[in-house]
Amino acid sequence: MNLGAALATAGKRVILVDADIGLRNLDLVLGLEKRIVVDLVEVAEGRCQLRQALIRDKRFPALSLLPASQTRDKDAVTQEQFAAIVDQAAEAADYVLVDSPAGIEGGFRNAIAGATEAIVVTTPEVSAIRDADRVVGKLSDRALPIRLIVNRLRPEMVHTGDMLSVEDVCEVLGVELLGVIPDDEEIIDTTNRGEPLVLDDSKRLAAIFHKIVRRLEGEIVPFTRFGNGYRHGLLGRLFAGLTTG
Amino acid sequence: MVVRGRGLGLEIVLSEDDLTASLDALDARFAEQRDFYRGSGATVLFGSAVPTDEQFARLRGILDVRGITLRALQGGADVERRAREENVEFSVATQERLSPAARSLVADFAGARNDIAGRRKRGESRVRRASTGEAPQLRLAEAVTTLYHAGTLRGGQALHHVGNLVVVGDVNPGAEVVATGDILVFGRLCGVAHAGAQGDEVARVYAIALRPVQLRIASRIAADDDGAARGAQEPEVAFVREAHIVIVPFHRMEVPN
Amino acid sequence: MHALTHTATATEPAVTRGETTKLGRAIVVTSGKGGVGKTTTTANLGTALAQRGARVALVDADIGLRNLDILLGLENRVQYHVLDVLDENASLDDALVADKHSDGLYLLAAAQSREKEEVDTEKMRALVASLRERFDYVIIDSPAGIEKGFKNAVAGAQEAIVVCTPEVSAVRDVDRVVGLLGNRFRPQLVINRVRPQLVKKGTMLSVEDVDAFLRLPLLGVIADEPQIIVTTNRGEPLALSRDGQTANAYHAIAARIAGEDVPAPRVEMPKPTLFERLFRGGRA
Amino acid sequence: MIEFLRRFLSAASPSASTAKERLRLVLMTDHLALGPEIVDAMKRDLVDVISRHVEVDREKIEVTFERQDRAIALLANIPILSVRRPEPPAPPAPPAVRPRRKRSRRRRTTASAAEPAAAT
Repeated sequence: MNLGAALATAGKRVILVDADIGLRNLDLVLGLEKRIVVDLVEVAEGRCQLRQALIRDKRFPALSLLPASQTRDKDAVTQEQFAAIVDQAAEAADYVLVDSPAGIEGGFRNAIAGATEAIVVTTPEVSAIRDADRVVGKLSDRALPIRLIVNRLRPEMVHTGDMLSVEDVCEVLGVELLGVIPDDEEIIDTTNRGEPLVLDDSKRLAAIFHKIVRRLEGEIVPFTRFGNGYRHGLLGRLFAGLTTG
Repeated sequence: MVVRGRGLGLEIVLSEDDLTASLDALDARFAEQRDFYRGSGATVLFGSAVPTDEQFARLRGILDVRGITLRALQGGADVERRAREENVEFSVATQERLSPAARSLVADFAGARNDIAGRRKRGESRVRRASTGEAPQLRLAEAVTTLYHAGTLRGGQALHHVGNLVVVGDVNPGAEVVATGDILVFGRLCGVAHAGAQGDEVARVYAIALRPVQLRIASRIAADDDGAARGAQEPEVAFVREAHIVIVPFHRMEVPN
Repeated sequence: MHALTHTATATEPAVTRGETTKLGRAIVVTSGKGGVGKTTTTANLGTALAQRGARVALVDADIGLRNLDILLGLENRVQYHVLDVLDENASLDDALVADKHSDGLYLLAAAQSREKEEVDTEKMRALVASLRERFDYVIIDSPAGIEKGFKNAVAGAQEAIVVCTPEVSAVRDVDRVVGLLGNRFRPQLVINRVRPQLVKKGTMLSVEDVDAFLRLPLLGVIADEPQIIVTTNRGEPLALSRDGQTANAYHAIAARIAGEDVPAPRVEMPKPTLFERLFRGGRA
Repeated sequence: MIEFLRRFLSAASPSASTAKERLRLVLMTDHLALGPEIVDAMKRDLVDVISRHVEVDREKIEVTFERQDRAIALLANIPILSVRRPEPPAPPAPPAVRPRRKRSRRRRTTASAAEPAAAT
């Protein structure tokens, strides 16, 4: 959702589609939960129009959300219906970001049905990387261009050799890097309050999402190098070696 | 005939007046979806219907062909006998189940919802805490059935009923309670509540802690933004006055003598 | 370089369960949301129970997203997987892999190149039932989400553990899962990745906040300790050791599961380290 | 024992490098959908075949898998001690491997695991 908000602040018309039917959360982290009346399943069943179900975000005029249903489950929508909705949304926006459910079952297949590109998000942990590898395999079966975001990086643990570095993750997965997001309490704080980070540019991570947007737009943008500044303890400042981020 | 995913298996509600017709509908429904349900278990609700041997055998046939195991039956004494023969679980048909009249509910609510969606497009209203102005009268119960549900409704669960709806327990955010009459939650109402769902503007929503994500009465809609923060520790009632949803403390309601 | 050790074949797990075959307990570990620590909890709970002398079988029901093997360090010893057993291509004994750290602990790995839809729920239920005859505990690691994979994982279980992190969407997903489990289970809650400093600062939900919302019996609280990441990297579950607050939290969970009444779980505030104490005047 | 001192003095290699190695191996096995026992057998046969033509130092043999973008290459690093004089080659022992049920090739790009690259 931070990516969607960052795109919107860059003047792009963005539609966020929550494909996680039954485990709806995108509305929650955007703070739009109270304004949902009709949802994606009702659009798929033709009981209302797409534009009726879209919820505009007052803080980002170019951003709107198509919420998932909370009381239905994944088999309520077929892949064809899902792809049709994504195509219809694509006509009305520059970017349609589909938030895929976890796993590689029907929900995942629906989510990627209408997509022309894919962003795989992983953390530098062993099981997450292995799952990401499986997803990359599934996506390359459909010849979707794939890019990687490494989330929840802890620079101080990379420095002490207890966490895989971004290079390690890229090398193991063999996928082009799109962005690196350090593990920062700002994320927990803003999702709890339902406010995208880019609302307030003083936030450390806002700049990172703006950089990802520029890369999405095709620009070559150097990656932030995370010194140990993120480590608040004294230890960090003693060993302020640079770790590539 | 209704087929619903409920908890871990399927719940098949057969209509009480014409069992054969609903068995045909069941077969047609499964035919449409080939073996999507293969491998899952089913609970069949007969309500007050008494299936003949031939009808019951037909039901077994329909389930077996689709690879669905019969896990439980619900109905009267006769159905209990069958449950013992088949050694599957049995439970007495309780009024708690969706009353047959409710079957057309989903279509009706869709109608109300679309209207609300249109209304929302034109600027959605915020609920006002009325401090002054006359409090509504407590409504006398008309001849309408009331569905009594004991237990908390967790996220993703929905309870629809034609008539009034009483929930003893919480309605968690992500859960939905919809009724054509009034809704009363003896607990925290944090999910979505839609009373008077078929256009009854006089319907009310009562709760010990009224903090819904969204409140709908007939085709009025309101988001209770400050509700969660305020957390007034007293029972409240929501009703429609001059096309707006208003919430007042329950003790200010006038009780007709 | 990690030497490719020769694969140890699973020895016959002898069945010595006293006269009356007291069936083992089948517990599913689930969460709805992905990445909250289901598999880590399963691996550590299994290890902690085995350390108490129980016979434990861990079943990885996350077909296509196999991870229990790598967390236990057994990734090179898996020859046959769950679907081989269900399709009768291999016997249960061939597929059960003995853990290399704790004896009495066995792993039944998921299939990696198959789909969840290929698993027949009734067969899965039967498999768990047969495991219950041979083990004191059968712990099933459920996939994320609420689709067929989840339903298969839950099919054979009698008890459930739900795992969440103190984060709004994870808590809501657990609420959803509890609703789906229906009244067949009384799930117990494990709150994972708690960061005491953030809870103190009010940025992160506290254990009390989560408990007040979910109202489930609290089985355990696990702090977000870097040591967990280190042990996962090495494939040696943290519960193998007894030092450190987090390792003992897993042992406390195992004790509670085994029926001992252990004081309610809570996360102590971190003791400031020497450096921080010397140079930062120590935190309150 | 002060936590940060313990970490510095812990003899074990940093866990991240262990993790990276384990991951490379396990992802390779996932991709090739081969069980570890088949990978063992493949390595043994490879070394047997080569050692029939040249004398190799078995202890220092390193057979690893390398990722080249999305394909996997089998790299063999085999130190050669001397060239064998041409004598009649002994009949190759049949590989004692139970053929694993062949899964249809899930990935469209064929993994180039078959031909071992030159020793790097």
